[in-house]
Order: sequence, then structure tokens, then C-alpha cells
Amino acid sequence: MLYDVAQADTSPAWCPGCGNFGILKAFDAVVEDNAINTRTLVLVSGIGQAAKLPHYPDKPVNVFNGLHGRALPAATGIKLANHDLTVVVTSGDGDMYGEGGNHFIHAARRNIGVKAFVHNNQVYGLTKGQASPTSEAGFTTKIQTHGVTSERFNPLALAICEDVSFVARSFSGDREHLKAMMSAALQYEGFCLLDILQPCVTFNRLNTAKWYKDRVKPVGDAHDPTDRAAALELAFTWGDEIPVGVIYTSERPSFESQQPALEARTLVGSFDR
Amino acid sequence: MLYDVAQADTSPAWCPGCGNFGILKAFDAVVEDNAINTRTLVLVSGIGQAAKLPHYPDKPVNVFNGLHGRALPAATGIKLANHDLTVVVTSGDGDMYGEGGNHFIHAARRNIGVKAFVHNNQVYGLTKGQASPTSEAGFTTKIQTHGVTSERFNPLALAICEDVSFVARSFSGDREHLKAMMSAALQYEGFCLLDILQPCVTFNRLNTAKWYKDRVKPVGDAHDPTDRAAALELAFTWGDEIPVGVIYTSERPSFESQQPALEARTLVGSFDR
Amino acid sequence: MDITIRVAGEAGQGVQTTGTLLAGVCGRLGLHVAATKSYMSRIRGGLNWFDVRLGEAPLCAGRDDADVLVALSEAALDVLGGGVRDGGVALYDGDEAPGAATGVNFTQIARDVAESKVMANTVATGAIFAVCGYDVEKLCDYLREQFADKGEDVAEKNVACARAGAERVGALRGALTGPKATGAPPALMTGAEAIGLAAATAGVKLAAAYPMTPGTGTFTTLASLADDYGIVVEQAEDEIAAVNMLCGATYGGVPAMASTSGGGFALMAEGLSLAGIMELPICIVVAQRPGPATGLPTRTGQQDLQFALRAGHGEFARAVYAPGTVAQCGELTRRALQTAHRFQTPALILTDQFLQDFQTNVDEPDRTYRPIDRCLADDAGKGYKRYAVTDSGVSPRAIPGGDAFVVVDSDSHTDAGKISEDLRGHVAQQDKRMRKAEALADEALAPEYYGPDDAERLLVCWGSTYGPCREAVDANNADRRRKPAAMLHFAQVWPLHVAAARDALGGPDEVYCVEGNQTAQFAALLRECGLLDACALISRYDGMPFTARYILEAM
Amino acid sequence: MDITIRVAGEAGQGVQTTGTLLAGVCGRLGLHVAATKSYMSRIRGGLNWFDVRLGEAPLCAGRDDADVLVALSEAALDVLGGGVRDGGVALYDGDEAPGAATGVNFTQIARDVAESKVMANTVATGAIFAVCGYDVEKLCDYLREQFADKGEDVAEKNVACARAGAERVGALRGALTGPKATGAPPALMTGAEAIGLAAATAGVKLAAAYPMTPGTGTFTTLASLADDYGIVVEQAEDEIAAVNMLCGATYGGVPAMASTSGGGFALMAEGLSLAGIMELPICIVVAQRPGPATGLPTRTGQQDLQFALRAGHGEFARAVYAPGTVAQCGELTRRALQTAHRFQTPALILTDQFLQDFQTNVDEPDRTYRPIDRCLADDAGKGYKRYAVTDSGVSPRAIPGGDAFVVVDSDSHTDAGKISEDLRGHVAQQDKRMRKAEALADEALAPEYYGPDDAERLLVCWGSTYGPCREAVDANNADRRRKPAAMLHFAQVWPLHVAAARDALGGPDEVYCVEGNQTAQFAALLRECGLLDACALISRYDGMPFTARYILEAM
Ligand SMILES: Cc1ncc(C[n+]2csc(CCOP(=O)(O)OP(=O)(O)O)c2C)c(N)n1
Ligand SMILES: Cc1ncc(C[n+]2csc(CCOP(=O)(O)OP(=O)(O)O)c2C)c(N)n1
Ligand code: SF4
Ligand code: SF4
Ligand SMILES: [Mg+2]
Ligand SMILES: [Mg+2]
Repeated sequence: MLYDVAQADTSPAWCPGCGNFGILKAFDAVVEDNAINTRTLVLVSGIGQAAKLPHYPDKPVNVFNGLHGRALPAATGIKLANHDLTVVVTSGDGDMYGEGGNHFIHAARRNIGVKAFVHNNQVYGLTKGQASPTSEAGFTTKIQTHGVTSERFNPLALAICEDVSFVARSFSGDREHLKAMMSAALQYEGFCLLDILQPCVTFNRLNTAKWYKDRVKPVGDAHDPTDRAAALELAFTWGDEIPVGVIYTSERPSFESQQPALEARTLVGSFDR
Repeated sequence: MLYDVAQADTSPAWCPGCGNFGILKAFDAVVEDNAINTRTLVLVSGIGQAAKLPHYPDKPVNVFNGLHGRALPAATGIKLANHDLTVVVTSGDGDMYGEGGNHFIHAARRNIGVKAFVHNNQVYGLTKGQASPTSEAGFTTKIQTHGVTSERFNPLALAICEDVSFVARSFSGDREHLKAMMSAALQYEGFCLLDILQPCVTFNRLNTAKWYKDRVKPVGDAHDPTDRAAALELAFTWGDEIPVGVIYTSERPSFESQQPALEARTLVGSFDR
Repeated sequence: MDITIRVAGEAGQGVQTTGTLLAGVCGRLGLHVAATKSYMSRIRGGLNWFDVRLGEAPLCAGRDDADVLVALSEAALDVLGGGVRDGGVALYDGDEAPGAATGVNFTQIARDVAESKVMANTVATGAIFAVCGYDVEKLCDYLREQFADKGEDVAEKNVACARAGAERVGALRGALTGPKATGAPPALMTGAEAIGLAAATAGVKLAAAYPMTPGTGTFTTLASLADDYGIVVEQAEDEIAAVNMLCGATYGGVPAMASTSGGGFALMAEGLSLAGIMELPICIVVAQRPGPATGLPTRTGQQDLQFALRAGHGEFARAVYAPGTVAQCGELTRRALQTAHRFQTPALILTDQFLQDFQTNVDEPDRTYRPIDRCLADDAGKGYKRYAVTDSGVSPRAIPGGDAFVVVDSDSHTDAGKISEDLRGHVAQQDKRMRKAEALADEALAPEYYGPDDAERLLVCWGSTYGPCREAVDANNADRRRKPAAMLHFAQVWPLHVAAARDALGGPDEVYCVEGNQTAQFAALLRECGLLDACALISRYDGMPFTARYILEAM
Repeated sequence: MDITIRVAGEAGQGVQTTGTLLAGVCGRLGLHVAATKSYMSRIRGGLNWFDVRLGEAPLCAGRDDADVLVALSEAALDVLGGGVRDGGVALYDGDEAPGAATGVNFTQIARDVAESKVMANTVATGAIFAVCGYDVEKLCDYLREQFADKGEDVAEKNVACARAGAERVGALRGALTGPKATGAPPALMTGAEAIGLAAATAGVKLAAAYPMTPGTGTFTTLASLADDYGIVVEQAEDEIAAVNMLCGATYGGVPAMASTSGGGFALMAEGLSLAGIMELPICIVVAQRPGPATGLPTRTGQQDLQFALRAGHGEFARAVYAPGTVAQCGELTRRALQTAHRFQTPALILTDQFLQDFQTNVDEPDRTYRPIDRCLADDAGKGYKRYAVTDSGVSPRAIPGGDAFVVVDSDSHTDAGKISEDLRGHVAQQDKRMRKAEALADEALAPEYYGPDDAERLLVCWGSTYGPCREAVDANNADRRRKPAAMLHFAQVWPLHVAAARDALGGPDEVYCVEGNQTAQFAALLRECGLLDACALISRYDGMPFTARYILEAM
């Protein structure tokens, strides 16, 4: 006797009030406003609550919803197969910085033309609330019963250190800002990291929407995103104020633009020669 | 018919003139000079030419020569099992920053009390000369036939960003400096990164002993290793001058010192209760 | 005589809380309880259910249909309503219930009585008690006890809710006759908890894992026991780190364990091979779920048997246990750890979502710390050779920090652990290690035969299908028109106890292999081991657990 | 009539250069060549040897003993001297040779003649030519050709070195009679190269791998062909990245390949499962070496068969090829890629150090680009469903960038690729995918039978043991006193061609399974498939390849 649970499998599978909705809406708006050709858009993700986003946009898109932690290498393969595609990774902090940490380092080193939108809720949502690499020190969970002691992973700093094309932070609760950051990321050629602060209403009672709202502060016009030291200073700023905006940009050419085999055409375009 | 090749299996398995010899000698001297108790010393490594070091010290030591890329988690397990042991990881740049990149991030985040001595020859030695994560842009090999295009991985910067206890750089060709750095690392409680520039005479014709010698420059007394911005500036300095010395130090407590289960005794000491 | 109460609704609606409360109180009352969980891979919404089956004798499986359905959502009623058996009762958390269900607005009642939405689960439990003809005051006593440390106010509000729930079922009070309490052990435990507790009492000192359903339950249990037993619990950055931490910790001298599921285990394959050549007693709990890849992350299956048997490159000895009951989860965890240490080689515990979440009565578990024997050589000193060649293949094992230097290597090595390319030495070490496989085989657990000696039909099974198969045997044999049947259950799937297996398999005419996979992996293993030629297959790979009925119908 | 010249010495002394030169010129002269490599896991020192076997008929294996030993180090003489057959010649790179060897100071001669130490290898080759009675001028012609682009000076210095070498063997000139040239194809190729070239011509567009001996040879070959064939070659940060890059690239529409060895393959197991559920045609070369773990990184073995068959969690279809010859390396690489694309599922090529490095004559390889059929649906558009349920299990496959939106998922999914927890849909998709396994089985390669129809002894083998087994059959049958023997070689080990296998295995009385592992993994597979009960085993797991003599002695 197999019950027909399909009808209860409603979509999206997110909790009411979750910050992921704001990210999805911003994304839909960016696609709409910029008249992005969704036929050449591929959304890539790993596994987690955030990683389900590719299934939910308003308009149909191409989707590669892969393994936990492995969105970036898959996205790299896709971009290399067809660099005419716009490849956007949209996944969680555990996915990208935990299981996927090594790929994060090396995607940044390559400066592969993939846009990584990381839903950073500072927790593992789908597996029910363990700490993530970005959880605050002291954050307690059923595994971290005495609180996290490890240093918060600083993805912005790493990406800046490896000189990727674009590093920004935004907040799921500020639609306009988030749209602006997504749109900006889509303009750059190389690797783009957009770390998005995203409240998890179910498992993160510390970094709530209010907590973020009280702290986010747009970087001023005075900030020069090509100044690495200044960018790093912002990347380290986390406390009463959390800077959001474009933190760093670089002119470093993308990985794919330096591949001899891709000069004339895409790999997929050259298959039949 | 099985030829008895054992007698030709001489030790160490390094090329004459290899920078690894300098590292081994410095290590032996540090053990000797500091009268280190080798019974409580464990050398941990992955796989590579550098990773063979644990088999070669003058004095017998405990050795865990594990999988390629996995020295750090193994070392973490050893340190947690018995935090009275001195746990030194001595392995290659490919091992620690390539295959092992994710563990590097997270060992740094934990600030686990393990000393990582990385033989950074900017190449994969044992597998015959492919680029490593620290190879220079433009470095050509049989795989990177048009030269490396990825950004050199900056291990110092990452370790500084994650606020580990101790970050230093040295050069296999300067015995005294290297000894001083190793000895200093052994004084710290938390995670210690000692990145050691090491000429590979066989596969790296670019970063030769002379190349390094011409560039290494000890950080001056003026440098304050607790100043993160200054430390990062040094971490980014790579060109005509390459700073060597203690780049960064931090007071952050070690991982093991924050574990309730380890307060009274070691895990191994509490087994029989 | 048994009944099943199914509490169903969206994730986040209190399905789990209600089910746990109900199971808990019934266990306390001395009823035999078997609780199973069916849930989706989401945190809110969807459709989850929690079945509490109550009986007068031990229960070891769930049922397909239910006697009472407590629907907290409309979807629950739509999807599961048809599964209420004739004469059963369906309650719906609302005033107007669709169809044949009865509306009892638990949420509203809780608001009215206690100004609290969350106490709806207490209201529901009260209602269930009433429908099954149980004395709601017994539930009230239990609630007072449970909420003792939350203050009298909370406790009394819950009591009031329970009473209100019981009252509001009106005419349905006593509609069913719940089984009588027969003095079942009051403590309940899940498979995941039994593994965790056994590991803690056996002396696991490092639990390193990366969260992965349905393995996480064991990891969480170990975390909850960490303070009591002095365990370091570390969430690794990935499964590769976890397995290598285990290798490091066991080298360092303490038993260490990880829990994971298929995908995470796949990432551990290289580390397993490391433990093989280094001869380290690591222990991994592989809680299966349907694949490939992410598959159905919250459902059950038995698809990773063959993978577990061969995972890791190169050839080395391993032991693979597959507990069938919650009690076996505990026993075999201890055994796995002890075996790993005796033979200095990895041991796997193969379980699955069904058994991890399966909750049933257990004899008051022995929580005393009684560490296994690590089988260490205490006289190792100068000239110590970690891999001395012995007849048994087991070399005296020392740990670092003592008089002996302990040298271990992932490369082929000398008997002293030094890296070596001596081909003859390589063979000597390989032979030494593989001799342990023989010894392991001598120690293999014999499969358990359940049923009459003259059974004509045999259900062969392994792991978590124990319960449903056993019940199928009972049901089959209760029906005189059916040929007598028996069960042969393997709680150890590698190495196999060949002699006992051959013996048991030789008898019956009709042999069925019951497995939660599509390719009949255990049957293939039996063929490979020369134990069975052809057999009939009863397989299930839709993500749901076997039930006795499913098996009976397939026989 | 064949002779073996063994060039041996420390890593870095020119063993490889000398061997390659010798093999190259002999191939060019129309001799049948079989070159094998034995080396240590180090860059300098130790003891490596390079065997060049020359014959008048095709050769498909190496030999244990040698006719000529060219020792560049004392250790080479010590260890390998005993392996020179009676009447053979041993040359030593020095003035005074220990024991029965003859000193010819190649290095000094090169210094004297050409002021270059490195040309010692040319001197040695000249000496070998003279000892074997070959005309050194033919070597000189070859050298001129080889060094044409290095300038006349270099060429002529080499010529002078070759002549000097030939001269200095003195009385040993013509001590042996080398086989005559019989018009063998002049081009030589290794297994690793054959795989790489076949992949490039078949349309592999992304080669992503992490270096690992003995897989690296294929990766390097692909890098050397990258410019000619328009391939992106990327050294991944680890094997997990490599396999996931392949998944991405194949999704994107181009064939993609990785090469690795056991440990790296272990890390790919999860990604393999991903390709299984996503139905992506990835292709992985698994070049075996002895494990467990790091084991003997530069030696050969066949220990990862069972692991390759089951790697990855969950159940999905795969094809596993195991070429036996250099020619098969090329053919089966193409076939693996085509099969993967026809059935949209991963294909593995199981090879090993012996075959990767084995170098022999091949018919002038076809270097024209002739891409496989990617089997894409060209009419996919609106409403496209990536996983449409079909009778064959194969769904029309589109790639992103066209009219159709292509949605793939590692979770259980609908026919449109959307994440879904519909259990019925899950079963429908699982059944659909597994139907491909049946189709794959229908396409399986029949094993190759070699030998007389009335053979009484059968050598069953797979993969790289083809050559030694075939030679063993010939040698056995050449001896009238021995019972006639035949070989049954499986170049595809999964799925098996059951009918053909059953047929061939039914005949002979004595069946031997010849395998480079300890646990008889292929024999186990045959038992599992019901193809073979008991059989004798001829196994080798000391890291060295089988030879005909080894097999004959064990029969
Ligand atoms: C190899 C592997 N390990 C573990 C898991 C289980 N898992 C699924 S999602 C997840 C963490 C999700 O956290 P995050 O990426 O932050 O996403 P969120 O749910 O918070 O959006 C884990 C551990 C898995 N699917 N695969
Ligand atoms: C899983 C795995 N992948 C690949 C290898 C092959 N391998 C051995 S050492 C090595 C790289 C060594 O480079 P590095 O760590 O820099 O050490 P070096 O030899 O340069 O000292 C590689 C790729 C391996 N042993 N295991
Ligand atoms: S668990 Fe957290 S992150 Fe996931 S959907 Fe719910 S609120 Fe959002
Ligand atoms: S290959 Fe390079 S790193 Fe390795 S031993 Fe030789 S010189 Fe040293
Ligand atoms: Mg998260
Ligand atoms: Mg290196």
C-alpha cells in the first residue's frame, strides 16, 4: 500500500517567512527587469533548502541541481562546455563553504565565469539546524551543544584574497539592494561571489531578520572596490555593523577567456566541427 | 619470478639537491636543540615527496603517513584523541592546498593545535611536475601546456583571515631561519602554519634555489604580527621580495582547549576512566 | 490484538510531538509500542506521519493501514484517509471535517483552554486516549511528570488540554478498544539512539560526522551523551574529514565512530581503504536511504549493501553488521566496535531510515560505562613493530605516547610501518592482513532462524526487514491453509557464517529473498558465496518500509 | 623467436629515454615490439627498468627474464643480473663491471664523443644494436630523423655516440641474433596514449582530472592533443571536482572524461551515482594499481573490479570495459563513450599500470576527428521533459541553450526533472532508468575465445591479462604433452554477455581464472551471475604483471 503523497508535495518547500523567498523574488525580478534570456541561463545548485531555488523561478530556466557541496565544479563544467551560457550557482552556506569549501577556493583561483549567489543563513537548514561554517561563535545546536567555537568562515575575504572579479554582500530582506547586487554580478565576466544574508526562521533564532536589519549598512560611495586592503577591512567588519554592497572588483580575466580551445567557439559549438 | 627490489629502495627517496633535505635537517636540529620528547611527537603527512619526511628523521618518531590531502583531519583526530601529543603535519603544497584545501580552511577555523609545515615547492613533485595551487601564473607543464592561468593560492592570507594562532614563512635554504620558525611554531597552542619555500630541482625550473634566495627577505622588527592588516599586506607581497618570518600571531584559544570533554584529561587517558 | 494510531499533518504542525507524547505515555503504561516515522525532506508543509502501534505482545514493525487517523491537515485526510481500516476512526483538527472524519479542533481547544497553540498536541493525545478507551487520567499523570521541571502552570495547562481533548471526542469515546497493558518495558528507544548509547557505553570517545539524514539521529544522540560519557563530538567539514579524523583518533588510541548515509559513505570509501591498510578499528554507521545520489533523503531502503561490501580500493578485511531490531542496534554496535578492535580493521553498521527512526520498548538500557577491550599490547617498547607478521594476521597494537614508536602508513610498508617498495614485503603484509578475513569469518554471527523446523517456505532477509518478515511468518503460520514458513535473518552480512547459512538454506523448498532494493543484492551475495542458486524475490524500493502484509501478499 | 632487452638503473639515469629510443627505432625498422615499464614511486634513485621485447610476430606481453641487460647502476646488476638468461649479455655503464657483466662506460663515451652526459642513452642503444647484430647505421638514420629539428650538430653528435657504442662492445658484437624485421607497423603506442587519442578523436571536449599514477598518462596524452582537437584540459583541485566537472560538461552537451586510479576513483563514487540518476554520459578511466590506500603507486594489479562494479550508492546502470590490448584501449574507449551516450549513463574503462605503460606496434592510428553520436534529440522544445518515461528507458536528451529547458536533479524527480517526493513517480523513474541496464546487457561484448575448439583447459581472464594468457595458451599448445588450452577474455566486465559466456565456459573440464588480485573477484562475479561454480585460480598481487611463464607454471 503506497500512499499517494505527491499532492502534498507542495512547492516551494520552504517555511513561511523564510528569507529564501526574498531571494527568489529578487531573482525573478532581475530576470524580468534585465530581460534575461532564460534559454541560455542555467541555475546550478547543490543540496539544501537554498539549493532548491533553481526549481522555483517564475520563468522556466535550465537547472542542474547536483550533489551537496558540488555546485561549483558542476557549474565550471557547464561553463566550459558552453561559455555562452549564463551560469548562476544559487546554494547554501553549508553547501558552498562547508562540504564545497575546496571548490570554493579553486573556483575563486580560476576566476571561472560563474556567479555564486550564496544564501547565507548561518545554519544547516535542511538537516535541521546544525551549525554551518558561518555560524556565530557560541551558537548552540543539538550537535554544538556547548556552542560553536570555530572562527566564522569569511568567504568575502577569501574571494578577495584570490582576486576574483566581483565580491558583494546583500540581504534577503532588502529586495532593491539584492536586485542591484544580482544585476551587478551578472555584468562581470569572471567569478562573482554574492553572499546573501538570509534569515532562517526555523533554526536560526540568533541571526533573525531583525538582527540583520539592525546591522546591515550599505558601503558608502567613498569605498573603492578595487582597493584590496579597504575591501578586506569591510570583509572583516561584522558586528554592530555589517556592510552590504559591492565590496571588491577586479579586472582579472576569466578562466574561460584564457583557454585557447575556447577562442573561436564554445566547446559544444565545436563538437561537430 | 619476483625480483628483490628491496635493496634498491634507498632512503630518503628524494632527488639529490632537493630542498626537502634542508627541511629534514632543520627539523632534526629542532628536535635535538629543543630536546623534544619524540615519544610524544607524532608526524603526520599525506602523500607526495614532502609527505615522506616523517619516515626520515634522525630520531625515531611516531608516524601517521595517511592519504593524499588528508593529513589535517587525521592530525585533528590524533590531537583530539590525545592532546598531550605534539602533532606536526609535514606535507606538500598539493597535499595541503590542493586535494586538502577544504581541510585547510576548516583546520584554520577550528584553530586545532596542529603545526602544519608545508613544503611549498610550487609543483607536484611525486606525480612528475604538474602545476600545484601555488604555481606561478604562466608556469608550463605537460598538463598546463599553455601555462597556469589561475591565481596562486595564498595560504598565508587564508590562515590570517581565519585568525589562526601562528602564520609564518621560511625557506628550506636558510637552515637557521627555518629552525627558528619551526621552534616558534612549536611554542604556540593553536593552529600553526609554516609555509616553507622549497626548491624542487627536478620539476620546478622557475622557482629555483637561487630564485628564492634572491627574493626572500626577513620581515623587519618593525612588523607587528598581531596587526592583521599589516600581516595581510606581507602575505600579499610576492615578487622581487618575498617576506619570510613570523607574519601573524593570534591569541585565539585552540580548539582542544575549548572542549569540555578534554578539561580533566585526554580522551585516551579517560578511556578506562 | 494491536492498533495503529496515525498522526499526520504538515511538517511543523506537531506530528512528531504528538506521536512522541503518545508513544511515550503508552510505553510508560506498559503497552507494547512500535512507532514509525514517515516524513518529507522539508521543514514545513508537506505531509508527514507518525504511527504509534500498540499491542499486548512485542511489536517489531509498522502496519500499512491505521485504526485511528489524527489528521492535522486536509492533505493528511485526503492522502491517508483511505488507509483507515473499516471501523476505524478519523479525527480532524478543525470544526468541520471533510468526509467521514470527525472534527475536533485541537488547536482551537488548546487556545481556549491554555491560550497556547502548541498544546494542541496534548489535546490530540487526550482525544486519542479517549477514542481507544484509555483512562485519560493516566495521561494526565504522565504529563505532570513530563512537565515537572517546566512548572506547575505548564503541567496543569497540559492536563487541562488532555482532558478537554478526551471530552471533545464525544460519542467516539471508547469507539475502539486499545490493547491492554501487559507490562512491557516502559523505556522506548529508536534504532538511532540505541546505536548512539551503545557506542557511548562501549567507549567511543570521538564522534566525527557530517550531518546526513537518516544517519544524523545517531550523531545527535552521541552529542546528547557527550557530557555524560566524555566524548568529543565534532561536526566535520565533510565526510572525508570525518573518516580521516576517525583514522587519526583510533591511531591515537580511542574508539571513534561516524554516522552517515549512502552519499556521505561514498565519500568515505578512500578513508575506509586507509583504515584497511593501516589496520585501524574505525566504525561507521551507514544509514541507508533510496538513491542514487540525493534520491529520497528521508525515506528508507536497502540499496547500499553491495557498495558497503566492496567500498574502497584494494583488498582488505571488514565486518559489516546489519541489525534487525532496536535491541540488535545496541548489541551489534558494541560487537562492531569490539570486532574492529580485535581484528584491527574497519567495521560497518548498515541500517536505514526505517530502523533509525523505529521506536519501541527496550529493557531498561544499561547506561553504565563498560568500555570494550581495545586489545592493546601493553608491553610494546623499543624495537616495536606495528605490523609484525603473525599467524593470525593480527599484530600487537600499541598507541603513540608510550614507550613504543608507532609508525603507520598508507603506502605498502614494512612490518615496522616504514614506507617500502619491497614487493616481497608487500605480499607478506597483504597476506598478513587478509588472514584476518579468515578469522573474521570464523567469528561471523550465524543467521537467526525463526519459525517451525519443518517450514516449507523460507524468508531470507537482512537488516531492518527483520520485523516485517517475522510478523509475516507469524501471520502466515497462523493461517492453517498456508504452507508453514520461517525466516532466516542475517544480522551480519559480511563475512557470512557460511556453514550455518548453508544448513538453514538447504531445507525449505521455496526460498524468498526479502530486500529493500531492486537488484536483489543479498541474493547475489548468497549466489556468489555458493549458498543459494535461484530464489524468489520480494523487493521494495519505493522508499517505504516493508510490512508483514506486503510480504504476505508477495509470497 | 624473440629477445628481451632490459634497460635498468636509477630513476633519472636515462632508463626511460634509452628504452624509448630503442623501442622507437626497432618499431621503425619493422620489428614487432612490446615494451613494458617497471618503476618505483620516486623521481631519482631506486631501481627502474624498461623492457624492450622484439619479435618477428606480434607480441602482447613481457617476459620475466632478459636476453640483454643494460645496467646503468650497480643495484640494477645486483637485482636483475640473475634474470639474464643463459647465453645472454649484461652490459654495465662503467669501466669495470662486477661479475659476469661487461663494462661499457656509456657515460664516459658520451662525454668523450659528444661532451654530453645525456647522450649516454644513445651510446647504450648503439651498443645494444651491435650486441643484437643489428646494423647501427639504421639507428643512425633514425637519430638524424629524430633530431632533425634540433639542428645538425645535435643529430651528428648522437650519430657519433651510437657508432661509438656499437664499436665499444667489441667481441660482443653479434653475440645474439636479434629477430628479423617482418614489416610490423612502425608506429608504437601505449595503452594510456591509445585511450587518450581515441577519446580526442571521438569528441571528448573536456578532460578534467587530478594527477594520479598510472592514470596520468592518459591525462597527459589528452593535454598533448588539446590544441589539435580543441579540448579544454583542466587539472581539477581534487577528484571530486573532476567528476562533477564531467557531469556539468556532459549536461552542457560535450563528451567529457577523467582518468584516475583506485584512490581517486573512490572519491568519485558519489559523483558516479550522480551521473546515474541524472543520466549523464560521463566516462572515467580507472587505471588500477595495488592498494589498499596508497599501496604500491607505480605497480600493477586488478584489485578494483568489484569496487568499480558497485561504486556509488543507490542502483543505476553502468558499463565497465576492461581492454586487454593497446588496440582494445582505443576501440573500447570509443565504445565506452558511445555506449555512455546511447544509454545516458556512466561508462568506466578499467585498465592498470601494466597496460597504461605497455607500448607496442599499432596500425597507423586514425587521427581524423570522427565524433561519436551524442544521441541528442534535435526537436526538443516547449514542454520538453528530460526524463520522459519510455519503453527502452532512454529518454530524448536535449542540452541547454536550445529551445528546450533542460532540468536535471540529483533528487528523485518527475519526468520533467523537477525535484519530487512522489513515491510512485520515484518508482517510475527508477524502473525507467533500470530498463537501460537490460538494453546494456543486450549490447554487451561477447568474451573472446582464443584457442582450439577442443581445448580441455580454459584460462578465463579480463582486462590486461589478455596478453600473458594468450601467450600462455600458445606456449601450452606448442607442447604436445600438455592438454590443449584456450583463453576466454572478457573485454567488458559489466554487464556480461551471459549467453556467450555460458557457452564458452560450459566446454572445458579445467577452468582457471587468471586475475591480478587475491580474492578472485572476477570468479566471484561469474559465480554471482550463475556462470561458473568452482574454478582454479591463478592470481598475482605482488605488483608485477603476469607473464606467460607465470601462468604456465601455475596451471
Ligand atoms: C554528501 C552529503 N552529505 C550530507 C548531506 C546532507 N545535507 C543536505 S543539505 C545539508 C546542509 C544544508 O545546509 P546549507 O547548504 O547551509 O543549506 P540550507 O538548508 O541552510 O539552505 C546537508 C548536510 C548530503 N545531501 N550529501
Ligand atoms: C586521492 C589521490 N589523488 C592523487 C594522488 C596522486 N598524488 C600523489 S602525490 C600528489 C601530489 C604531490 O604534490 P605535493 O603535495 O605538492 O608534494 P610534492 O611531491 O611536490 O612534495 C598526487 C597528485 C593520490 N595519491 N591520491
Ligand atoms: S529551514 Fe530555515 S532556511 Fe530552510 S526553508 Fe525553513 S526558514 Fe528557510
Ligand atoms: S621531485 Fe622535486 S620535490 Fe621531489 S624529491 Fe625531487 S627535487 Fe625534491
Ligand atoms: Mg544554510
Ligand atoms: Mg609540491
